[in-house]
Amino acid sequence: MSLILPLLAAVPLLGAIAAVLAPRAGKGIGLGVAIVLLAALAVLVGGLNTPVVLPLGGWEPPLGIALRVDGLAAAFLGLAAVVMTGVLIAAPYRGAGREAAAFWPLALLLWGALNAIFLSRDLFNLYVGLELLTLAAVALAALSGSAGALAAAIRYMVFALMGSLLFLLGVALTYAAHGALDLAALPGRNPQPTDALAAGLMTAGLLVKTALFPFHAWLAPAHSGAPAPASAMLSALVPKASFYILLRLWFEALPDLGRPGFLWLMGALGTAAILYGGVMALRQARLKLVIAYSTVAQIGYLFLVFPLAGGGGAAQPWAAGAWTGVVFHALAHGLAKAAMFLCAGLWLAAAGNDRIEALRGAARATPMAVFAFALAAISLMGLPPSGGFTAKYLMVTSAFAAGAPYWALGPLLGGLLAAAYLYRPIAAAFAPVEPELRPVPRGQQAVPLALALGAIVLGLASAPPFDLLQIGRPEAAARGVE
Amino acid sequence: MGDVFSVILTSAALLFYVAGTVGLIRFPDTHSRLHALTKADNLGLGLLILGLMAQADGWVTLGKLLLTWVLALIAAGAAAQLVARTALGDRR
Amino acid sequence: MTLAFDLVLCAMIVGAAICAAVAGTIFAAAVFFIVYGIFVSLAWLRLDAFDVALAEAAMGAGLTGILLLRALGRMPASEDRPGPALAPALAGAGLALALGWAFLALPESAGLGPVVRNAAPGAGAENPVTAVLLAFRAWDTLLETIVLLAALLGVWALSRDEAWGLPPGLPQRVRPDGVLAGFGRILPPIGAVVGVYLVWAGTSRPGGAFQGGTVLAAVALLVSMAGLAQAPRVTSGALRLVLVAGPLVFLGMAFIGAVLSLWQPGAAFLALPEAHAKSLILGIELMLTLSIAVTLAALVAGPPEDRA
Amino acid sequence: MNVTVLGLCGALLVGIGVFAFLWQRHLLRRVLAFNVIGSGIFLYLGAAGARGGAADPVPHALIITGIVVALSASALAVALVLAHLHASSATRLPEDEP
Amino acid sequence: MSGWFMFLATVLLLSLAGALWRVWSGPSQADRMMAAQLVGTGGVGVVLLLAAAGDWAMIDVAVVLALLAAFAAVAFVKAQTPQGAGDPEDDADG
Repeated sequence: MSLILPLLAAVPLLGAIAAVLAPRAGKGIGLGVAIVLLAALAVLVGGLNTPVVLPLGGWEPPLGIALRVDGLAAAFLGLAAVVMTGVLIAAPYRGAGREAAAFWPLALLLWGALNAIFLSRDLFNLYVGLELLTLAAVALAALSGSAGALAAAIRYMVFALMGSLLFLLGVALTYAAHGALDLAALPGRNPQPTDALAAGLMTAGLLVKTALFPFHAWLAPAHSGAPAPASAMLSALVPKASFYILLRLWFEALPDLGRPGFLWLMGALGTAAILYGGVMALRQARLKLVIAYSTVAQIGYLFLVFPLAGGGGAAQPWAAGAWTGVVFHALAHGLAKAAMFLCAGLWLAAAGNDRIEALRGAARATPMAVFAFALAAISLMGLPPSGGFTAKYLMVTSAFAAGAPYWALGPLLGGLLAAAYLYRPIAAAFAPVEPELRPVPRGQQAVPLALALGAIVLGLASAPPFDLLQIGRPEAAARGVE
Repeated sequence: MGDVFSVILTSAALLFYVAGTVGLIRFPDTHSRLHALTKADNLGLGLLILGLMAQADGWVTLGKLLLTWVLALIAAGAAAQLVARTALGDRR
Repeated sequence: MTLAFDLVLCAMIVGAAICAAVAGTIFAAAVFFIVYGIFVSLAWLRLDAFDVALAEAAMGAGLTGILLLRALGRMPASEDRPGPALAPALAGAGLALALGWAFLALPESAGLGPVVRNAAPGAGAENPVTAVLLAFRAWDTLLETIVLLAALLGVWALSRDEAWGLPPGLPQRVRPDGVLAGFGRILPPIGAVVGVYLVWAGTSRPGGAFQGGTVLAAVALLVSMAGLAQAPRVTSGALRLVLVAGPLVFLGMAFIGAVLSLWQPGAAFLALPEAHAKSLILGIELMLTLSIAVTLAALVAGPPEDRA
Repeated sequence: MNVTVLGLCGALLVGIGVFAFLWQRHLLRRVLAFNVIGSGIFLYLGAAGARGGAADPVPHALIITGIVVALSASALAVALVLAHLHASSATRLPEDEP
Repeated sequence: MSGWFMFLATVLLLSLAGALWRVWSGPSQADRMMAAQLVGTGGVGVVLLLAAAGDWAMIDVAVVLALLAAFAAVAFVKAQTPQGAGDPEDDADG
């Protein structure tokens, strides 16, 4: 294990450096990184029984920084590895031109930032990881260089910088009050009156970065304006990183601060995001915007974890189900959303634009891609037998068990809205007309199909990931399982 | 002895600095203001450094004091010339 | 007396910040920001944070100022019409009040100062800040050099396709016998000496790779602005090797530790063998300095451009 | 006492920066405001670390890292703003155009 | 002695408010930039006085400030020429 964790943290960065040195070999380097990381993850997950902690440089916290892998970290590392592998296989950049020379190293840096965040237990280190993630993501959002993409990237950056600063402010206040940055040191801290302000600032910053309604304005233009492989990373993975930090913060470091009003507000904003994102997705004429607004809605589900499993509710029997359901949702959404954006990229290239009408007849021209899109849609709608279904089932039953059925409203209505806004592209694809699409090689359609199948498999074989998530699960969410 | 020397020279330095600032505020046009500024730079900082040399704790500090002066002289001189030329063509 | 100084200093800092926020033209705002940076580095001296004062003077006031001035030169002079002021003013005032209250409500000092000072000599650096940066929190520092690289890749990606492959920034024109060229000949040697000195001194005194690298970056920019040397093309392999040399050596050393840890109990990822820690830290710092200097210079110069 | 003055000054700078960040529309001015907020946070943290008499070196190291990160972000932001200016002749975001 | 230096540093710092006023009122860009130069040299002076009053280790900051103050002026001059890449002494850029 003393080698696996450094591999996970450093290999994407080494790959990015190699891709800077040899831009033409970008794809090969990326795939090499993917193979190493998938192998390392397999070894890690195979041998993971209890959380693994690695103090870097041999310096134990509070002096040094420790990396730690538990079930949650392993699940998100796995999600990043699977989605990034798919994206790197699908990305079409060749040669040493501007876009290729930027895409490969930036994509690998984005991966490195994600892994650094998923492994880190140190608040300031998380800040540095978030900034690395933001810079790589903004640069990828601007990659096409069009006026619209540049404006979207700038808007993204304005929000992200504000979010970073708020988070940093909270971190500074935490260090000033407790002399500690290590998450594990915070539950046993000596409570201070400034704790609520520090936690509020960190949370506000992370909410902006996660694009929770009403901080969502930057998301749709940035995700839809990026090239498809970049959109897949931005939508499937990047908001998950800041949400992951929120989970760590509220379920492990500072669970005692979760007042009912705050938890209720998070749930309410999450529900609002589900409804707002769904309605906006319904009103879009361009496929990439539909998928991007769907991300706004899907992010909302994640925040139901606060009222259902946070604060004093953590001791209740339903909390474990809600917590696991939300993590399942994050994983299933990541796989499904990456598949959808990759499909959208194929159709954009084949049709010349990404209007929904342009998809008419796509089922004949690109059957595998349409199948992949439909499978991903099943998971997003929460229909069985998908990861999305397992997630929603857990959330809805927890809501009823908690005696708060109104928290089930979001998932139920959100599923209907998802069905409505995803019906349009699927119906267009199955329209009985001659397609006006240029042919797409089957190899390219296979990648989104594999990702979408992953989202389904997550529902069919939910036991192994379920068991994985129990390893080192935060006490606040574990107490209810017994 | 060294302290008296320091007090006299640093006081004089402050006088030049203040004079430079007053000039910067009161003089009517860009070029005469530039003139005031260069005076303050060269003489104010020069006198200050001269005065502080008596307080230096060693040769390295003395060397760094001189280096600071040299840098300020070069920078002020060259920058003033360049800014003056830019001011000639300042249309905004 | 020191309290009077601090009060005046804070008044100047806040005054410069307010002026930078509300100045009528963006040019005035940028100049106020440069002035602000100078005052802030004085505040760091008052807090006995000499390393930070150096970093603020070199980066906050220096390079950020140059970055803004160069960007302004490319912008049309336009009126700044801000939005409605009420909500932003309330947000700003509310946050400032909350933070001010929190500062007064903080418990007695809760820092790690004594712990760091005890452990620093064993980490190979007498300057505790350098020990934190390159030993205890080396992972932060490594990621931070990668952040610089990510920003540069992002900046380069913004070039137009026609300009891709040219040197960073604009082609510079300078009269060979003019003041500008002369300036560019006198200052760089001095600046280079100062930059290298800051790195070399950094293990025991204030200074280090970031401060020294920033000074060297400013020197490189001056050489380029004075037209004395042409920057290499962004596709140049040598340039790219220099850009990544620091992080690569840092990561390489870290990995050697991880591999050694398989059979050597004291070794670990990012750990330096204690016997050679001092020389290794200096070596890593020198490589980092080189990469930081070139990356910062390229960042400020901007994406390659072909409009002469 | 002296340290408290500088800490409160940091808090005030954050407020001023947030005001400017939200109020200004010109993108370069927002980059500038971002930097004011950043240095305000650093000053706040540094002053908090200096309260015990001897200065705490950990915040100093964090702040140096933070300054480098802020400079990187500013450089990318400025390059984005210039590229946006060339592409659409605008110094603001589309929704902020008068 | 260190009390005297602190006093001088305070007065010197206070006098820089005049330079701030000039940055505010301009009117030309060169005026503003010159005033910033004065703050730069004044700042160097304040650092030296603080160093003399306290710890000479601060002097490195003065060296760096003096060095970079000059660079800011060059960047300004460059930025003022058309396209931001010329030489103000060149007739073509006048």
